[in-house]
Amino acid sequence: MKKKETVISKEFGLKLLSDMHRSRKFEEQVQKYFSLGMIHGTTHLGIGEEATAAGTVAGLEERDEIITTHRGHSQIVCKGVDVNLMMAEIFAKETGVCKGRGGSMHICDQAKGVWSGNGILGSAPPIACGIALTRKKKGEDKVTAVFFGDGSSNEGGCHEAMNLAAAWNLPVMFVCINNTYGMSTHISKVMKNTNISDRAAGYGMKAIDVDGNDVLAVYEAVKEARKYIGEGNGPVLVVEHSYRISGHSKSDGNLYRTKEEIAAWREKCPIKNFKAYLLENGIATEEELAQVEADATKALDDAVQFAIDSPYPSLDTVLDDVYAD
Amino acid sequence: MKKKETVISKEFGLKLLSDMHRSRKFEEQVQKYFSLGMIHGTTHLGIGEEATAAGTVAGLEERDEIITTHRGHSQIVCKGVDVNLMMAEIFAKETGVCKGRGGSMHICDQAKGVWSGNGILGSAPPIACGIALTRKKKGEDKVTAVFFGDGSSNEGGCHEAMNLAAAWNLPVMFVCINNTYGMSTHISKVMKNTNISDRAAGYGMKAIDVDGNDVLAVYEAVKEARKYIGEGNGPVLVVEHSYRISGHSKSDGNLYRTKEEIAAWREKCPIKNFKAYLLENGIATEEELAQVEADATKALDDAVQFAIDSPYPSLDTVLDDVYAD
Amino acid sequence: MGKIEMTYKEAIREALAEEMERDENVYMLGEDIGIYKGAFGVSGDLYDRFGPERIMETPISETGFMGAAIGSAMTGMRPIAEIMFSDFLCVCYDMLVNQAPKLRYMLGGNHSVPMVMRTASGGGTGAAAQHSQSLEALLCHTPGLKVVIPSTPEDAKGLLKSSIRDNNPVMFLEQKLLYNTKGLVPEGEYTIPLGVADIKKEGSDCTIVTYGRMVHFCLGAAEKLAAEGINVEVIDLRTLYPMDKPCIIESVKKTKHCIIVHEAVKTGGLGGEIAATITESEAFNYLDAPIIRLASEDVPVPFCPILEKGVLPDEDKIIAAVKKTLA
Amino acid sequence: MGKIEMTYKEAIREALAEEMERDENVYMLGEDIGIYKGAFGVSGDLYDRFGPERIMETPISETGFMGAAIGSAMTGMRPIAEIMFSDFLCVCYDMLVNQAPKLRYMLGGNHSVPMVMRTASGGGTGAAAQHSQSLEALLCHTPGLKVVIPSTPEDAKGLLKSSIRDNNPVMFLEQKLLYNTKGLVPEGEYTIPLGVADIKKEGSDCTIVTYGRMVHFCLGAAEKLAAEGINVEVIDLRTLYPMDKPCIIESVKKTKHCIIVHEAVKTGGLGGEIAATITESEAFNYLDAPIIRLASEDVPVPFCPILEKGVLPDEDKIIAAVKKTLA
Ligand SMILES: Cc1ncc(C[n+]2csc(CCOP(=O)(O)OP(=O)(O)O)c2C)c(N)n1
Ligand SMILES: Cc1ncc(C[n+]2csc(CCOP(=O)(O)OP(=O)(O)O)c2C)c(N)n1
Ligand SMILES: [Mg+2]
Ligand SMILES: [Mg+2]
Repeated sequence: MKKKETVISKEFGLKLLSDMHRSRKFEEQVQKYFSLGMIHGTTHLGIGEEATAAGTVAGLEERDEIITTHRGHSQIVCKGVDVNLMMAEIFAKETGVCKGRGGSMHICDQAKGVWSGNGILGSAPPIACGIALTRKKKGEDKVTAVFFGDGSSNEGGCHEAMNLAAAWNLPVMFVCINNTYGMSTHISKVMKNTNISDRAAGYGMKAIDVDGNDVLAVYEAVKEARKYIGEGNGPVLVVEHSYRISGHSKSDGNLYRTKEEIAAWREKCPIKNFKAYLLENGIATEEELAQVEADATKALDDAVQFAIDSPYPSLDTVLDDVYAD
Repeated sequence: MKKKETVISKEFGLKLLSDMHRSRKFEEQVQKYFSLGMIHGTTHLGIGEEATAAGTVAGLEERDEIITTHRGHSQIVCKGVDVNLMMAEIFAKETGVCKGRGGSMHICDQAKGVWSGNGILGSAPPIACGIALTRKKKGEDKVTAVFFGDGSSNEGGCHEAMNLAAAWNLPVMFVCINNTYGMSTHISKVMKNTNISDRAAGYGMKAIDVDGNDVLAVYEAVKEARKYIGEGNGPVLVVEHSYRISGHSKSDGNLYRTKEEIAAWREKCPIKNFKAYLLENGIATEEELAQVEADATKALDDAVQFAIDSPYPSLDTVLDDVYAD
Repeated sequence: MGKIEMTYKEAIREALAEEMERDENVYMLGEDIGIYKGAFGVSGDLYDRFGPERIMETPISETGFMGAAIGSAMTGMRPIAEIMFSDFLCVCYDMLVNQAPKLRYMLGGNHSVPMVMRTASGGGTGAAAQHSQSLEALLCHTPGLKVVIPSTPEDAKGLLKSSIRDNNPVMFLEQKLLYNTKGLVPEGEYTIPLGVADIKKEGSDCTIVTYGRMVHFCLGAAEKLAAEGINVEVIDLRTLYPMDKPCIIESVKKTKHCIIVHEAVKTGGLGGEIAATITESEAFNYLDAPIIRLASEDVPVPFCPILEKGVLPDEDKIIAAVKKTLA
Repeated sequence: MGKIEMTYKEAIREALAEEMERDENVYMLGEDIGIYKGAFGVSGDLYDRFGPERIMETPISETGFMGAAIGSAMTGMRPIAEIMFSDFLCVCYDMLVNQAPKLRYMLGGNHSVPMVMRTASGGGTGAAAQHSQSLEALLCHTPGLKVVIPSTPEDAKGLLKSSIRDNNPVMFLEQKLLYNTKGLVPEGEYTIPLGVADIKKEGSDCTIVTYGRMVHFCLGAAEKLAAEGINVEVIDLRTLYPMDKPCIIESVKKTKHCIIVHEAVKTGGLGGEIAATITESEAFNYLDAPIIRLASEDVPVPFCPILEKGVLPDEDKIIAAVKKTLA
């Protein structure tokens, strides 16, 4: 596991903290309005995994692109997509990024390089290869980062994408968020070798393991991977080890894990730890940290308000956009 | 690569030779009658790969089971399926192992532990896991060997099966016949790391590489893998390196490889080399070798005659067997 | 024999438990079907009762474990594979089209593939286009497969038991939104044969052919129509493949009118098959009006509940269609 | 503008070459489409002309490269992905059902997915059940996709060019057994719009709705019927999804009789959709006889040529069906 070493600027530190706070608040708002019955459908929260999102996106170049999973809110928040429009989407409103047609799992924003989440495990990695292929063909220096979970790594699509990306030397970063569970299933039940990064060698691919609760370590690992890919060396697999504090989805009874296990990981909260780091190293003050959190709270309160105030799409438009002209 | 070391009995040596001859003759007959227009459809010959078939089957226990590919004639011949009934199938006759419904790619014989070929690349490995699962559940000491090619190893199904077999500790032997081409495509074009056996570690699986043109080396490697699996250690990947002298199928113009390459591999003919070995080591005489070949020739001539003499299935029966009662 | 009330989900669970008790070769495999009890809670206490060898939790590898189910079915087991959402059938579709249903025939009838594939199908949950589809039409075009879709707890239990005992691959499409609906289920052992439709309500004016969740929409509409003196017959197909053609044909000959209702999008849906079955039979000559297909609009299932509900058939639309055909 | 004779395969190749010349964003990817020239030789000299960057040989990973095609289409390229046999669509079916056709809609219309998926479809080659299917019905139930199936070199070229220029995912089903058949193709640039059927033969007594290879069987039958004074109209749908309903409906209103012919197995095939389209339209009232669907028997395609041919529609069966409906 990588450990953070860098000395960072206040600006960068507060940016990472802000991203994590905004991610966390985003999830908490979704959780709240979901339980109030004001959000429809299902939703997959990644509370506890914010460092993977903030660190990964920070390690990429701004022009880089991402494609995510069923659990992608944080990554998309960190990529800078307007939280108002994201929240409106989750509230199924016309103002949402997908005009209310996609919901939680399909949030996208082309301008920000967010090619959406995907509800089918294992299907985003091949699509990521295609995005990267376009960039390679057009000679654009853009990396496509595709997120997927430990559980999803067992899908055939994941394998095909890794091999394809390696064989074609595509600028793809495979970012595996290993939170040790696929839904209720611990990795040790479904993989004889739970070291997911060991799979990379088979494809002739570089791999990096990193503590996914350490935002700076993630940032550095991704930055290193980004550099390697940018130099034309082909794809990299980055395995970020973290934990999902929240349940898998609304239907989760948490029967598969102990309260103690969850509590222990709560202690490793990436936000709490990063705040301590910023203070201990004199990078920022208590007041500054409080301000960042307050700003995040305000932004997400506003987002909810925006979402609530927005109109639902009209049924008259329902057949629009099935086909492009 | 493993090299042969064992001193073998005459009986065993002649058995291996016989299997290879019968395999080769089988293919040659199919080739001949195909070009005469007496065999319909398509067919994939594995001329040059006979040592992989004979050595693998010899290294298994007789009770073990196999499931093969589009290029499985030799493996099935070596497993002891009646060549008359196999040939009849390829001639589309009622007496064929599949009553003329399956043809070249679907030959099976439950009694001999042959669960058929499969025309869809990557789909046999998961099915093999299921056969092995039955054996494990029933406490039967039987290994399921599944054959697949270098090209097919890039299918998602292959990955899912390897991971599943490892996670569930299933008695599966993954036998990859690496003939360096998937149809016209050289492995170096489609894999950054062409060492297919390197993939096993990712699954926590043992792997063995072996010279697939050396029938004794194959035999030993498979025997070792069989022992390991039989002891309950889980699946093994055996990569057998060989070469397909024949074209991919009837449509092959051999544009993707040179005459020289083919000629060089003809020199490495597993039958020729094994004959030399048997003679050099005094295991068998010229006469004995000639007799084995003559017997094989006769058996396959008879098989063709049987096939030709057999009736076609009646159209009245065409709807039989779609459903079981 | 008495009847007891239980949910659709419980009825399915009872069928699973009874069949696993009856036959030690029956086992289940799928994602999160053990400790988690299945994404929709269908497994309930099965993991506690039968343990990890009979309730096998799989990696997220649908092709892998569906293939494993096929292999084990060929060799004497009777697997029940669960695919969490029917949309995910697409990631292991080769197993459903090229393998399970064809192996027996291609191999000359030498083996059979006795297995059940259970999955949760349909929308209405706000889960958007990749988690809400009704894909049955994509499963009813492959000879060798059977396809079952129960609409009540009683049917669910009886049909599932028959499916498990059937010697062929059977796709068992459970209706997500029915899982928690209740109904009366016979006490004790019973089965319902595959391939036999059920007339859920008799009537003389118009035949409604439907299945799955839509059965209840149609029954609701039928009740309202009855109040207006229009007496419709509601046929619940129950098994989609093979389809109970005589039942449909007899009914249409009687009522001379037919509408077809399904949740799947209209174009390419089973409505076509049902309509064609009628119009190529002698029932054609009895028809007094065009056959109306009422189905979801041709659009990926939208997330927004207003849109999702808006594209779906509902009681009002059914009533309107019946009136139109009778007009 | 003159016409020149070429094969179906050559016409496809011309379309590919012309569109790659015209638009540098167009490229091909698939297994063995380069040096090998494709399993059916469709690529011909394209690899020599356009090189490995435009004619991309892929690993045997249909999900992988189909997904890559989708991703690259979303970001501005216009990929043409080749799946060697249409049966193999099943191993990447998720991409065809849950991804390519849905991404645009789910993502609020923000992107389009302009791509073509070419594949060789149909039987008659003795390749048995996993290499011989006609799976179009499994593709015509997913809004967002278009499905095209040409029956002549002229149509193949014109439709393929339109497919490549279309801003949606288009499934282009080539007919294996037509690859080497010849026909006249207009010289120079032309396209044929998607969604428009072609009346391959006009007639007044009975409409035959068909597509793909069966068009030729129907035309053969039509000729023989004409000799007997029976004048059938043969509609070649050309695009299956969306379907040219007005063309079908007008024809049936004129001829008052209809048979439908396809190579795919009957149950669950597109015949149902076509029949239902007629019977829910005003054409219903014009019909003088039941609509007959003539299709392959419900069986996996058998290897033995006698069996394979035996389950397929042929001229005699078509003639018999026409006579039956006119009786
Ligand atoms: C093909 C497919 N199979 C199953 C599911 C259901 N499902 C959604 S999330 C999930 C668990 C995924 O685990 P992992 O990849 O580790 O990601 P995590 O949820 O832990 O972030 C499952 C099984 C799905 N969406 N798609
Ligand atoms: C899913 C699928 N994709 C493609 C094919 C077509 N195909 C048949 S054999 C073959 C090459 C296979 O190569 P390899 O696995 O190396 O086996 P080999 O032919 O060399 O024995 C291809 C592409 C197929 N049968 N199934
Ligand atoms: Mg996980
Ligand atoms: Mg090979």
